[in-house]
Amino acid sequence: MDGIPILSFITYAPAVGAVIIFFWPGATPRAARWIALVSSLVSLALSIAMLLSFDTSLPSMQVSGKPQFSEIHSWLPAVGVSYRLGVDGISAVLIVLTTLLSVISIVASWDPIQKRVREYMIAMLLLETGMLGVFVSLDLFLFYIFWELMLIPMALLIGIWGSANRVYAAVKFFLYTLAGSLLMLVGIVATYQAYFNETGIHTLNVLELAKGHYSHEFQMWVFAAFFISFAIKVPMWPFHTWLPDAHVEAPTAGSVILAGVLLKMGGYGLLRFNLPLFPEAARSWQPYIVVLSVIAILYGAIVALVQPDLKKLIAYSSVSHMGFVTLGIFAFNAQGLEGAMIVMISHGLVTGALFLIVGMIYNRGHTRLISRFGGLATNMPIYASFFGFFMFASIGFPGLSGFAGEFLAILGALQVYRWAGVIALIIVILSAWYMMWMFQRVAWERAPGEPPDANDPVLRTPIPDLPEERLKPVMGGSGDEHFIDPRTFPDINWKEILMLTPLAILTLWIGVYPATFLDFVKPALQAILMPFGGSGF
Amino acid sequence: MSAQVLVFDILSVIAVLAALGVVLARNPVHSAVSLALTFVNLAAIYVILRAEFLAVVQIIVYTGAILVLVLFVIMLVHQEDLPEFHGGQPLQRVFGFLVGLALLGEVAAAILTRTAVGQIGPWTPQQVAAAGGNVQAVGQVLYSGYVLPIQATAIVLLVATIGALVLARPDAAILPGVIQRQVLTISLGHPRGDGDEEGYEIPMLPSGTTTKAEAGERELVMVKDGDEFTDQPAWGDRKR
Amino acid sequence: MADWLFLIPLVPLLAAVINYIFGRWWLKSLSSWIAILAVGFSFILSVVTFLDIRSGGGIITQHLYTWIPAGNFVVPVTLEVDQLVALMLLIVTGVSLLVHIYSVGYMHGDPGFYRFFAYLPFFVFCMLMLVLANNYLLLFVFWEGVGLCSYLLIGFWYRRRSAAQAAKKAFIVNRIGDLGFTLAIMLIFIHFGTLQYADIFSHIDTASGHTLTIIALLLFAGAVGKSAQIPLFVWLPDAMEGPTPVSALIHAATMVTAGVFMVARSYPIFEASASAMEIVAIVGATTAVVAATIGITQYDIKKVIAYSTVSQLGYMVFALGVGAWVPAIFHLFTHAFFKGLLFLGAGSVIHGMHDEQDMRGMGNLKKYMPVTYWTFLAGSLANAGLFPLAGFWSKDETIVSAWAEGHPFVAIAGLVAAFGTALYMLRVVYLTFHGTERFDPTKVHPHDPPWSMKAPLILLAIPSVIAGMLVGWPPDKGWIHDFLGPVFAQGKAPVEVATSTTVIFAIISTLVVLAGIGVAYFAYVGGRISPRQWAKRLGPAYQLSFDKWYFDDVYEKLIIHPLYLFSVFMWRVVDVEIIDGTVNGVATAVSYTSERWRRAQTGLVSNYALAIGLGTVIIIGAFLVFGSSLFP
Amino acid sequence: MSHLTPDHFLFLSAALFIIGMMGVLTRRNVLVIFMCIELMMNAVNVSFIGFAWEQNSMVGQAFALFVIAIAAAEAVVGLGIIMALARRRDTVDINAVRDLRE
Amino acid sequence: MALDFVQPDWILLVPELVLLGTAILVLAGDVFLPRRNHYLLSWLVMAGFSVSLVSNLLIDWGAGKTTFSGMFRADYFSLFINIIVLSAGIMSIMISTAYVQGNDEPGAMPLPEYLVLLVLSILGTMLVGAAGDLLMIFIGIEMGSLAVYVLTGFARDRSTSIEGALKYFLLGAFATAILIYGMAWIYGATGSTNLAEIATRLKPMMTGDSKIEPSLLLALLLLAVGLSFKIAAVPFHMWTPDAYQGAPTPVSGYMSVVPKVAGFAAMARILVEALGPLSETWLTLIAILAVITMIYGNVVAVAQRDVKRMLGYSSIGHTGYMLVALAAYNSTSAGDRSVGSLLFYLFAYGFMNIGAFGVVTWLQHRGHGVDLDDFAGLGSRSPLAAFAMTIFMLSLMGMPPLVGFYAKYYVILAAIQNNLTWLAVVLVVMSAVSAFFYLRVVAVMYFNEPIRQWQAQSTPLLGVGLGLMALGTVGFGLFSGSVLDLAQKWVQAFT
Repeated sequence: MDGIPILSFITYAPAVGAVIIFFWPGATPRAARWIALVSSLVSLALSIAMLLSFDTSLPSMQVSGKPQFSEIHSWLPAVGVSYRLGVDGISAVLIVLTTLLSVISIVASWDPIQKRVREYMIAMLLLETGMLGVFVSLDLFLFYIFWELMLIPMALLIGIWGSANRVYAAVKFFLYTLAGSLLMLVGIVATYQAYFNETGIHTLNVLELAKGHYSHEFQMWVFAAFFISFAIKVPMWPFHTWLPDAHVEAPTAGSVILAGVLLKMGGYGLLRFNLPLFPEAARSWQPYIVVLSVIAILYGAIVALVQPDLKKLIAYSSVSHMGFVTLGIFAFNAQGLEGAMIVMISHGLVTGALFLIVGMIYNRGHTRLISRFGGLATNMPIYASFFGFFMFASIGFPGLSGFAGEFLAILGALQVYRWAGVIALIIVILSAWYMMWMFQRVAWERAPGEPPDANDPVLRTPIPDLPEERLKPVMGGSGDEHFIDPRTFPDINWKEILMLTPLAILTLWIGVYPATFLDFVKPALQAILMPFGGSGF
Repeated sequence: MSAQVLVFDILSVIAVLAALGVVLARNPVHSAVSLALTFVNLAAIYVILRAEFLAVVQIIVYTGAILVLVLFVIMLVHQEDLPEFHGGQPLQRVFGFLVGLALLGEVAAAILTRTAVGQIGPWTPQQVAAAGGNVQAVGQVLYSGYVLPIQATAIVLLVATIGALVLARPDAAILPGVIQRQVLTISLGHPRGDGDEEGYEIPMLPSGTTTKAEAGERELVMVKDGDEFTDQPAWGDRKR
Repeated sequence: MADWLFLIPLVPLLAAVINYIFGRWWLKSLSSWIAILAVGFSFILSVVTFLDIRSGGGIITQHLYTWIPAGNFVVPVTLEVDQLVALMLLIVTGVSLLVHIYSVGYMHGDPGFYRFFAYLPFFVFCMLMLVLANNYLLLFVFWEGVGLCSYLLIGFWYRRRSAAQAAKKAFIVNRIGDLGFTLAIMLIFIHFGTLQYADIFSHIDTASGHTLTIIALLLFAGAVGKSAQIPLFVWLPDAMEGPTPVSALIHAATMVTAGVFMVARSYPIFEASASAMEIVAIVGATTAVVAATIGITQYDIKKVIAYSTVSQLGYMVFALGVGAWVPAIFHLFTHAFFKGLLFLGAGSVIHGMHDEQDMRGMGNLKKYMPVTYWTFLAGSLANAGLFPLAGFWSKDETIVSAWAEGHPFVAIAGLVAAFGTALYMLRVVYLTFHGTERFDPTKVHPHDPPWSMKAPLILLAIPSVIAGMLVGWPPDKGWIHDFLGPVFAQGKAPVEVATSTTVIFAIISTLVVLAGIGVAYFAYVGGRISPRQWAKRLGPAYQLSFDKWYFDDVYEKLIIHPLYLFSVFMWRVVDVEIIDGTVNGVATAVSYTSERWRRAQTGLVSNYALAIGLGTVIIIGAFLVFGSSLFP
Repeated sequence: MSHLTPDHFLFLSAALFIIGMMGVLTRRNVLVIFMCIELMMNAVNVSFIGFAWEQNSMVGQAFALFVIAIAAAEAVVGLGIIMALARRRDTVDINAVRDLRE
Repeated sequence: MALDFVQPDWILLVPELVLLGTAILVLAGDVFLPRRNHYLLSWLVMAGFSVSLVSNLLIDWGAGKTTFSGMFRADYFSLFINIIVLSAGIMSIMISTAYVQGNDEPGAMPLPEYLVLLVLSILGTMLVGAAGDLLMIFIGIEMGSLAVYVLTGFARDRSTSIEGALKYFLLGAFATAILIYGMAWIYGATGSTNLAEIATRLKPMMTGDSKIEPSLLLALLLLAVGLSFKIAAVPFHMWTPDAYQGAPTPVSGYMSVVPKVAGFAAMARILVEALGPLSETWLTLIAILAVITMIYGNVVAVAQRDVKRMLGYSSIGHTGYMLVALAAYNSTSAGDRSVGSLLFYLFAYGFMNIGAFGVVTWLQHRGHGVDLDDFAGLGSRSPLAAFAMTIFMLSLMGMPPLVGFYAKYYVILAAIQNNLTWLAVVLVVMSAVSAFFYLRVVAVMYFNEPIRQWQAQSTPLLGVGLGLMALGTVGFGLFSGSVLDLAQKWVQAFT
């Protein structure tokens, strides 16, 4: 594939679609959907082709300095900025995740989005371009551009097509992430300048900058600047509060993308920038970050236990899951890093799927309140099967994608900080608890208002529902003014099955045979670990 | 030489006192007259400072043109009896006074410790005399080194002229065609100012007259304030 | 042989997948046959394997692929069969097959029929993989897998809230044990660098005793969860919400013994730590007694048998604790038959009584369902440990071993529990099958089940009666000791038990069992003892037993409710008020500042000019006073 | 009091400048404020001319000439604005003109 | 002494002369053209600006020639200022023609006079950029300012317009007095008003670690204050919101850019070129001003609901960012990005800010006001206008890949290069605050439903202008390299 700028094609294919929709005044909603689908499918196909031709036997770009599918064009030479694309295993895998979830998101918005479809699809496609750009760029400046580029379409998706409290959520999401990334901007410039002072070379090439020798104090500050930005994206406790709001208010596809890809960028950023550029600072910050990660893991789960809102519950569970990513990364050993990688991918698939699943019943019932559902397994057996499958995947059930990741992340942490691993392990109880409780109330038992089984010896409810009047202010308008009996919901249709099936297959595949996927990331992780002694490889 | 100093000092004191008069006089006309006194004194000081041409310019332009202009305006606009130093913002006055004093102190410090003196130029009194006097000397300088500023100043004056025209010309003079389409407002409620004071009443028209007849072809709208009614939304105006 | 080992678990898996995907619309009742054929196939292969092992004696392994290659953390998917595994294969596939056959009748007409026959083979798959695994992580995977099956099957009738709750409870309580198990696996990896049994056991002396104690205890924590020991046994009685065949297979015969299997599998680790062994023994003995006492007072027929299961598991565990590995497995072996039988019998009763489970609503069923009665009686007596039924041999061996290994109190606890066992088992028999009908025979027509259900009962009754004698004779030196000997060869040799001791204990335990039977007889048939009066007389003790020693209430009050309050606190106060409050507070602060500062813009030119003047004065003053170096 | 020193005119200039400034800061009549600004400009001229006198330079005088010219231009525009204001609002009280604020 | 008048190098003044000619033509057109054809004069002026822009090619800027006895300099700095103000002029004409000519304000506004004032104020700003003497700076600033005072009061039937003009004028004149007082003191201390000469005379005074002479300090600070007023730095900014709010909207757009350019050009000329030897002192001052300006402008803008006033405060904030660039001045070494980034920022600011005011104008044409509510639902009612406004707002916010981001990036680069990381941090924190109010406009446009009545109206020139500005905001970001290189040549100008 030499000579073909495949990464650019992958990245800009959605943008081209967006431009076509934008400038074609006669585009009907139907046409807009098809254009969006086709352009994102093109991107997906290209990215799969890219992944298939990715050479896992080559040493990682951090070692060889030669990224695969590299594209370099001079751009702003005076300030060291160049158009520099390239991938290693980590980004290659994440690119495919992104393109896949984008296609699924577009399909997921096919019917539910009926308002301003053209704009919606434009935002969706631009968002995809932004996300892909983040993963392919190797120039810090370019990276930052794509990084910020994602914000606007995402904020619009939440703010226009979201539910009741959407404006607050959109603005909060935007400001929160922007505030974080602006500090990163200072960090980028500072790194550039420090490297220039050391070597006299103007460059923002990540691979080049990683060769610099920065003073410890400098590293500490700049590491923090980068880290806060990524920590907000991850989102790490206590920078997580934008997430529940954003998830709850976003349309289904927005939640899928948000959980599936956007959160991964935090982890990706840590792997791509923080660790290679500032290894000494990473080591110094390690204990604090590990503490925060452990807090995030437990905190997310504990708060998720009492959420009355489906999306909020999953959002808090995301906080918990993503805690494993940071925990694993900052273990600085092979198990931790591979665990973090698996968790990222797995969380993308599983939480994405869970949001789709929630979206499906939201479309039917127009509410996200758990207490408005019940007994769905009776009239929606296929739906319940998928729900159960992904619920177990989310719990970290062995044989599904999450387990290996969480296990390895904790194993990695355990080797560094015994206590961190032990405390983080409590999650195996809590995650099962909140997920199963949700599943029980939504898919099992009976619909609200349905009389109970005559000879059901009603047991105590371990965790009672919050009283209705206390829910109201929290829920704002979750749209339960007109309650629709869940017994009338039809089972999911072929389109919805089509969305969930690839995710399910991948979840199972990674769970059963993670080696396919670990082969891709191994050289890259190995290279990242080198400044840390590369323990474990 | 001490006579020169004495004269300078006397003129200075008068100038300063007159300047104080500008600030302190209740009546703007008095202020203007005081200002004229200051200007004249300064012109005299310019003579002492070997700037005869400027002294003349000072008299002609400032006293002759600007001040007269100011006086005209004072006459044109309606003067209210503003309780200048009573009421209003006492804090503002105190602060204004203090700021002045502080700045005076700072400038005085700069003056008293001043050591940086610019290069002595070529225009000694002898040189000026050789050139034929101050006017000739100024002329030489202006028409050798200051050609561009003179042209530029001309443009500035052009700007000022156009500006004054735009601002002060009556509407009818600018765009006769447009006026008919405008709805004019006649503020009857407040003959002066737009203060919120009570006490003004909208005068009733004498019985037997119709507004239509009084207003001629124009539509008559009664409002309390000129800004209250326009035929367009009040751009940028704060709605209260 | 090794080449097709993977077929043993794989075939049930395929059956499960086929049934789940196609069962609802296409296969319908056909799904049961697919499942039975698959499990039958596995059973045949298991028999072949067993014979192979018995004759060859070698260990069969089959490497399939490498699951997780993360640095030096390599987890292969490798199947391995030794004598212990061969025996387990036999038990699992055998009991499973019978339960499958039984279920065809039992589940007939249930809307979730296909689902049932998808879950059940899937369970078989998981259970087989669990025993076949050659490393801890793979074992753990299917350890969780059987947990999943348990969850799905307990919650099979998910529309009942109690079933849903019980399923969740079972899974979560198991997870508590799994927490320890996971940690143990991680520690094993950290200390030994591998997770394969063989490699670990051959390097057991490289780890310090302290470490091994911790690992052993954490492993045991997993077993406590899965094998329903104190303090985590609370899920098992609730698990009776599931269909009765499930209770028979999963919650009696196979899954719950996985903990015992795992501890036995890890015996080198346990043997290296005396204190861990001590704790195992104490936990097991306590569980045996406590569960037995609870069983005496329950009225739900399945609950009684469930507590009996807990109690019997206690026997196995304390046998493990005293180092009596073979007796523990022996008891596991016999228990699988008679407890499976008991549950299936109970299932017959419930089936015949139209889903009535309360024994107070039964009586004199002997008349209506004789086959059930006799098989049930056989199972009960085997469970009670009456000579010469199966339970007698294995239970006696555990008690004797405890005594011989120097744990007299454990042995005594075993005897006490044996008395209780006899009492509650016969209580069940008498309340259910004897006496007078306490139901309305005009409305309820109890009857023996169809042959598909009767046959498994009979087929299980046979080994319940004779299996102990066959493999356990002579006591402590029987065939099973010979067969399993190589598995536990690495540990210290079991203490030689004098024949006299064996005999004395046999007599004592027989007397104890007879006493129990006697008490039950006088209380429920003879009428010499009034249970009601005794209950009143014992007062708090009775209440303690009736309320299951308040375990559930304590957990509810001490853990669940505080956790709920804590969660609400974390959400409402910490998350919303403090963290989000801070974030919003920043925004509010900016807005507030903005509102305050904009007032500086008064609209008065004088003020504006003053600002300019003041600014000028301050700047000039500052620079005059401080010079140009206000800051470096 | 022997010679005319730069301090003389500098103090004169400063005094006038600051009196003018105080007038700007304290007066309410727009016209008076305007006159005070003119006063400040004159004060600057005194400085320029004085410096020119001190340094035997014509630059200061030339500069002062331009200041006068520009001041005249400013006067025209300023008075134009004041006229427009007076016509529109019928007031010259600067404190009455505060529709735009905050 | 004979009159030694040297023939000036007229070629250097061609851009300025073109503008002067344009102004004269427009005045003539006022007289000879019928009123309904006055719009042709707009085209004339745009043509004049374009010709002037192109005529810059005639000049060899690299030579840094001076003419008129050093009064006028033609160097890369003045070239860049020319480019900024001329393009800003074209954009201003595009957004204002319909507004001024039409009936969008109470009372009518004469277009020819408007155009002349606009042209001449741009001419004044160009003179400031090319000034070689304090006097030229003074005259240039006055030429620009006087025109803008009048333009502010151009809607003279609306009292707020006059009020804005009055405030601007009084305070402007006050500041001018302070400015020239500073000039007088500089003259007193150095004996010259020529910028280059001042620098050469100051150099020996500042040798060693001698403390700065108080009178020089006074001069420096008075100058700084006078110029700070022009660029609206806190606390000399107070006229800004009132004048912006009062002025006719296109004028607000114009005056947010061109007078600011004049102020910054004067600042660069005076502080960097003439008072470069005193840089240690004024850098401190500029840094302080930058911090308080950024904080005040951005924070107060948060509370504004009037979009014009909000943009006024935001322009104060942007002044702060630009001051950061100036505060990063180190020396005229080739690598110093301070003034280069300042110039680029001004360039970028022209596109995005005039564009933002252009959209406000566009809305006013359609019967809307300037309140935040007037933007409600614009996203669904007129997607293109909303899209343009979004681009401008995001660019002002500093979102990549728009030009505002690049401008901010270069400023941060300059700041960090000269060890002013703390200033850069303040800058980005305040950018985050600024996102708060810029985003609110975007949010209102897209997330709210329309409230106001809609009057359909056709404003093709304005539409095209907005399109061009949006394009420029995007394009000059992505292809900022050549523009930046040109701005970076300021180093050659000042050495």
